[in-house]
Amino acid sequence: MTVRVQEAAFDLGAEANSFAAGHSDMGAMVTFAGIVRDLAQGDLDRMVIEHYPGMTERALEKIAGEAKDRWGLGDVLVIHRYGEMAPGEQIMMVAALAPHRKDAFEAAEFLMDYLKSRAPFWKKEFTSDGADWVASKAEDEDALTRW
Amino acid sequence: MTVRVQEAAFDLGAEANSFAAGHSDMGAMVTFAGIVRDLAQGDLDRMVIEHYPGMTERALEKIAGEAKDRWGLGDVLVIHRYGEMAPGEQIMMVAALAPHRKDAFEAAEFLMDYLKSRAPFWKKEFTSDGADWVASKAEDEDALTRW
Amino acid sequence: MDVLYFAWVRERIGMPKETVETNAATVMELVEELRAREERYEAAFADLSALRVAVDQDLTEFDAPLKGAREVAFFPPMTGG
Amino acid sequence: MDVLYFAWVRERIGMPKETVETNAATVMELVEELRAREERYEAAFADLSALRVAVDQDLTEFDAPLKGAREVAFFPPMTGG
Repeated sequence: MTVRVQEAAFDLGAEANSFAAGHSDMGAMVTFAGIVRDLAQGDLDRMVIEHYPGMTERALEKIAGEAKDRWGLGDVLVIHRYGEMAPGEQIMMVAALAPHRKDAFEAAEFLMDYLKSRAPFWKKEFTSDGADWVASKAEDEDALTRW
Repeated sequence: MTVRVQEAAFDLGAEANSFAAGHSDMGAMVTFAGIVRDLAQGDLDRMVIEHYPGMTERALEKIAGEAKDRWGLGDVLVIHRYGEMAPGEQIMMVAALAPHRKDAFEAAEFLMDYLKSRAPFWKKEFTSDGADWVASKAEDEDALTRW
Repeated sequence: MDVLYFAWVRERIGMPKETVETNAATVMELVEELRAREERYEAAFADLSALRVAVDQDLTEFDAPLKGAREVAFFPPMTGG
Repeated sequence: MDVLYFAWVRERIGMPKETVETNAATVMELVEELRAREERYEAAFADLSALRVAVDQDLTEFDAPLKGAREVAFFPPMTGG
């Protein structure tokens, strides 16, 4: 189980490859990557992510551990960045290795749903109109009810 | 939209990275990789996958196109190998890029469910006890009913 | 008409492909013609619920018509992914 | 007790962290003490439904006790991922 909170960019492909290596009893790997999205095509200048050092790692490790136990994962990986990012840059990724595809998908969705509403990250978007904190969505909180 | 049916191994990480590049209007990428699984830890010698050239590409393109339209994907990728593979080797991958995570997850699961029961691939496992064709599972056919 | 066999169907019949002269109107009629030929065909087609069929590379049912078809393929349920 | 602020709560109050002398028994009592101090605290804590609180780095509720707590943090709902 690996949890990393970092300012630096990461290489999703290299991370996925090294995560998948050496688990020949696991038949399925699911990865999710969150990408800085420029909704209005060129309007977003940059995104800045603030987090709560200490609590962030704690929250992510708890979520990752729960997913590992609940779905019998061979391994689980969570990487989340903070600081300044440009449109198109990868913000974070999760990966889950399971014996079968259903478990790998469910575990990755669980990781994302909990990370989204329970890990202390806050996004601020800088556009030509100024800067705004991204508002949380009711549907993100609602997504937790299915687990 | 990219569909590739090939005998050669592929580099999941490199494929995922080049797939994700240059879609700054898409906030979410999900990948799935299927891996040759050695259930009895060391008992599986190799797996051989047979397919139906022509129909395979046709079936995968149909499935990928349906996923792209239904979930408004920015892009979709399907790679599936045939021929001989060792335990731990990657058999296939799908990737889906969508504006939001829910759509990316659903599209990837749809791709896998349909690919599993509708694309003409057949797996044969070679163990110390001999060779056996992998049996299809009723649950795989059942999985299609949710779409 | 080209008739293709895959996986254990191919192994039981002993070849991947053959060209068949037939006036069968449906897949089922073609299956009956093949079954009548030799023991190995009877063995391969013994349990149709364990088989799938494609006509011109599209999955279909055993009652599908064969009019105009160039290629029929028989195989077990798929196990890719 | 250390009190931490994040995101727009930090911006409204104008600092990321301060040390507070308090006998507040619950988070809510601490919030009332802070609100009474200055306009910027009142502004930050105006709508508690828009705020989340963590005590010693665990998410909790506003009626949570503060006995033994070393660190309390206030912030908006999270928006990671």
